[in-house]
Amino acid sequence: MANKPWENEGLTEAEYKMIVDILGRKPNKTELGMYGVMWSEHCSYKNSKKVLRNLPTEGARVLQGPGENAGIIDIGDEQAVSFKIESHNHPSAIEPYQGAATGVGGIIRDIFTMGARPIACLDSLRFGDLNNERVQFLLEGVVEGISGYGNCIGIPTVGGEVYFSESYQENPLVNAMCVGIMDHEDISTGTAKGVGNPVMVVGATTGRDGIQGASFASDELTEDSEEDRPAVQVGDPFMEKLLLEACLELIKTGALVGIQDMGAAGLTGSSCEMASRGGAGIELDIDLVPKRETGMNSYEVMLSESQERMLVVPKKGKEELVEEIFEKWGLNAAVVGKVTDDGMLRILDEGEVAAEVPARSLADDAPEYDRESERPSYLDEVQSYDLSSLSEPEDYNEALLEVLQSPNIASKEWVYEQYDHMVRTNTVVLPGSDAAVLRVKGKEKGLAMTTDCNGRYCYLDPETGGAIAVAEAARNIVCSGAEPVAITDGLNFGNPMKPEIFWQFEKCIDGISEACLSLGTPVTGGNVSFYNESPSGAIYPTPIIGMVGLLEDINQATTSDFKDEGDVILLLGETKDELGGSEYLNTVHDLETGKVPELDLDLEKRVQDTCLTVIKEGIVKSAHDCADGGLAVTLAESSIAGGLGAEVEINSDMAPSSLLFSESQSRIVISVAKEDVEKVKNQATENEVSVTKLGRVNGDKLIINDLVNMKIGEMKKRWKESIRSKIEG
Amino acid sequence: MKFAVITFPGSNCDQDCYHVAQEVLGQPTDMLWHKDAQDLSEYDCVILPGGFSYGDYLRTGAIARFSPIMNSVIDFAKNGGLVIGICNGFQILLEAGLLPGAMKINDNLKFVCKYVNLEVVNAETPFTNQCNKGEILQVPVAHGEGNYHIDEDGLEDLIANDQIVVRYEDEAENPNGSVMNIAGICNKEKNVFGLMPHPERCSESILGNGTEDGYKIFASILEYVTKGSEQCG
Amino acid sequence: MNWKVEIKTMLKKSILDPQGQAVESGLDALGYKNVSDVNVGKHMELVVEDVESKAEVESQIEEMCERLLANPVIEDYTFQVEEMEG
Amino acid sequence: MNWKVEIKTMLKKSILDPQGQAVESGLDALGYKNVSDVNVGKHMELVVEDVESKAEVESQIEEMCERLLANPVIEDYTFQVEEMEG
Ligand SMILES: Nc1ncnc2c1ncn2[C@@H]1O[C@H](COP(=O)(O)OP(=O)(O)O)[C@@H](O)[C@H]1O
Ligand SMILES: [Mg+2]
Repeated sequence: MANKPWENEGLTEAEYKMIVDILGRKPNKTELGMYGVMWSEHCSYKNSKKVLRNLPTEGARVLQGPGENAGIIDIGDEQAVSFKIESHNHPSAIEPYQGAATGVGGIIRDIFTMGARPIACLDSLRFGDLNNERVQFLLEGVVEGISGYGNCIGIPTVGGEVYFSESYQENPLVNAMCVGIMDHEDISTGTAKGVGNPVMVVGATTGRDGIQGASFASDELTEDSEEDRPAVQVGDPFMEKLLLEACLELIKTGALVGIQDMGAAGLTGSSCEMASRGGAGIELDIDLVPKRETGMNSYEVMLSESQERMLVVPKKGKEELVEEIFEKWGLNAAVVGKVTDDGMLRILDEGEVAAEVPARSLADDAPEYDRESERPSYLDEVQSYDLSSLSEPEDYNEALLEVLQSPNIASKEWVYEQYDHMVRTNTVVLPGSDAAVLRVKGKEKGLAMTTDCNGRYCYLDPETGGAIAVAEAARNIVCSGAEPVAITDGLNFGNPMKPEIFWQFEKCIDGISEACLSLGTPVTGGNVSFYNESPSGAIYPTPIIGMVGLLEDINQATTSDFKDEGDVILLLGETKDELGGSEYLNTVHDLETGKVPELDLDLEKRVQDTCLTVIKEGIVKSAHDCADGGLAVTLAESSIAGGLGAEVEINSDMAPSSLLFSESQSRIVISVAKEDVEKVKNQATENEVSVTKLGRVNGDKLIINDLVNMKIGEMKKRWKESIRSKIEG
Repeated sequence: MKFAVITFPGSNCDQDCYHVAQEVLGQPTDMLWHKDAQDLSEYDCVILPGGFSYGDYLRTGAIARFSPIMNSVIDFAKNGGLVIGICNGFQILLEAGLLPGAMKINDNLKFVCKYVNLEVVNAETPFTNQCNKGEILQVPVAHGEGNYHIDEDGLEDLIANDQIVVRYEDEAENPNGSVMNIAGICNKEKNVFGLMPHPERCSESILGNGTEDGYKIFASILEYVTKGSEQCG
Repeated sequence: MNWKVEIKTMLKKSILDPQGQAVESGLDALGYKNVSDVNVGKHMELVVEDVESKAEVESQIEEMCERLLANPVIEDYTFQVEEMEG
Repeated sequence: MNWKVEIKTMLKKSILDPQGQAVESGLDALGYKNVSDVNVGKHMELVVEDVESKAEVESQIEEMCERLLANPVIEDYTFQVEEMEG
């Protein structure tokens, strides 16, 4: 006999037996397919659920935590923000343009499903060595895909990250985040209830594309992955733009009971989740589903992942209103079934019952596993690596240029210039600073947003790395003048069946949890992407933190560029001898090893509070997070961005390489007018934060002790052109 | 004065234009739906906003120009009404034949979003009378197809009639390869203006790099409408 | 009768074709040094239903091209019409 | 010998063609109600120089399509090769 029936659907024999128990009979092919996608890792989180429960999810501003399509936080004035991050790694590895594009489309749907108007996207990207041709192809395709979708739908892509490391060579990471804003009264949920209420499919027609996409995302990439072609879908941002406008218009009418996008697992996922949340059942007639192709059977219709579709449950009698609104936008809206009271998801095909299973069992009763976990053996070696034997660079100017040119540090302009980051005319702080800042039209306040994660740190020390990701995100938010509010997490890891990988996962979550608690930023949702492996191994553990912050007064938005000659440059926090895992080690010594910088969360919080307090006093001209690349890079970036030099003199007995490039945490470089220095010092002292005067903004050179002495123009050229020149050759 | 902003399926900058006209400039502004052909004579200026009408599938602006309201816009323009097409709006005006020439894909095939330096070539139009000839404006572009093309004869006409209104300051500022660095043109009668850069994105100092140069375009329209054509352009 | 139509549109010869140029240099970079004159246009396929004569279909398509499918300012077009079986 | 090559790429049948859909509804709006199954792809023309046999050109083109000209993950392609005079 060929495959066992459950194997075709990605299930284990034990899971198959559970299904037989639930149904009291053997499932048919359609039913088994439905369990297959819903119980896949991608949809059920069966291997991660237990660990995810450790994340702190509560906070005064949290209106909706994990469990819905996206989290929601309160921002005052009866307004709320919905935001979430999601991965589209495997599709992007196969077809970078469409993979990335549909990733963007999916996360945007998650946001407007909640009733929010999407106002911004961010994208967090990881690729292999940029000198590699395939990597360039992937990068170009992914960026074009994000740009193609986001620009067309008219949502600005205002921030993100791009990192390069061999570990992502064959398994790039493409995580997209979307942020939306709404009035409290428009908050919608994916709930089906009210017996007899109609169930409608709106938006695009259903085709055979993307069948089993969710199972595909729950598997390792192999040589044959390119053969998994049906899983690749083409996105239609124009259709989604219409869908977005139509859905928001519909939500405003108050005619809806619930609404849910069709992402992974298509009609199956949306219907069973809506029914399960409402404690109801749903009956669907697949003959009524508008289709793009002829001859589709129930299995195909239920599992199709055709994009740009939603499932909506209006109040009975409002069907025509729904049709009218969608008609106006040139879209389909078809009644395909109704809400029932028996808790079953029942599928009719030509009058016959093609599938009938408890909705709850699909959506919520997937098995949960305790995976074996074991501390990886490489950790001892990397953490005890002796850095003291490394030689100092001969020329610190050269070393700094080298670090500035590293694609991880270099300007990401080549990427974000391809994104419309200004549409909707809210972008107050453009890409290129620490976090993007958007105004809220008609209000004083603003929103800051960023994504951050240093995968190398997470590899070298998952717990500290996870915590640093949160701390750095919060620092970026604070440097922009905003108060950190909450996070969404995009957790990208290797195969969870491997105990070492699972250990990395657990530890990263521990680190994230500790940092979130200390910094007061609960988790409102996120995404787990496992199986990011290729024959050459797993990716670096990469838990990407997407954070949103709130500015009471948009005029306090702060950027990283030096503003005026004569301003005094101050360092909040302390530089320690911590080169482990640094970008300097990576570029100058070609080493990705060592003990990562320590993180004292208590101190971190005090440094951030200090910075925010002085920003709110209105005395900070520029603020820049000191992280990747160290102090020298931070100063260089503020100089380059402002077109102004700096003269810096630091007393220290540290080795010059550490002084310049150590990536000690909890540091922020600010510049203030001379007369305001005392105020900063007082505030810092009050918060028990060390503050050092580094020097002043002056001239057209960056001068640091007798180590660095370089024209801004020279640095700028190398930093700005690095990525472009590698790609364009 | 009164503005109308037209929303096509796929328009993205319609609300942005509305915001500037209504809130920043403080003039009453209506949003009009592409399906509603109507007499536009109550308006002083019609804005065709940026975006991706019909997804920009086939060619930018190609499908939108057949929207029922475009016939109204054409009538309105023929009667001397002011029409400004920004980015996708410019592309629609070209496809509709209200402005000469056509748009090609950017030279490097990439979408580009950034501030560019624009030189005001003709400061005597209803759209630029608050600028000085030769003045440099910083205005963002955001497009994938802004590579303006016109044949030799057409180009000579444009020059002879002073129809080139704004151009990228120089070759280095030209983000798309457009001929003679052209960024925006008007018709012979000077009442229809199309440009690729987005003045509505730089009409408030809080946004982006803080410049408000785009405001001058809207202020020019207001000036022209309220003071009449004798005083300005 | 139903008709299968294939249409192609290309930028006029005199007009610089950025896509063609990009493809040409892309091919060059891949080592195909003997390729020249690359032009990129659109290929469209569609079905026209219920028209009796080929001539009528052709005049319809001509009109569609002039109005919508091509931009006569910068593009040339050609098309082929074939009767469909069944 | 020199060869004139025409290549067309189209999205695979099962894959959504948003362009085709938009063109179809555009034609519909213009009153062409009898048009269906619109698909939009690319048409490319190029010249290959100094290759002796047609078979050789064909295998080169095949390779170019796989590597650059088409996106084999979602597109099908066909091509025609013709000898050039002179
Ligand atoms: N993929 C991207 N998309 C959009 N903006 C990006 C992207 N990558 C980086 N940026 C922007 O470039 C700037 C620098 O990014 P990064 O080096 O990650 O800064 P930081 O170290 O402060 O987090 C930020 O404003 C960021 O939002
Ligand atoms: Mg960052």
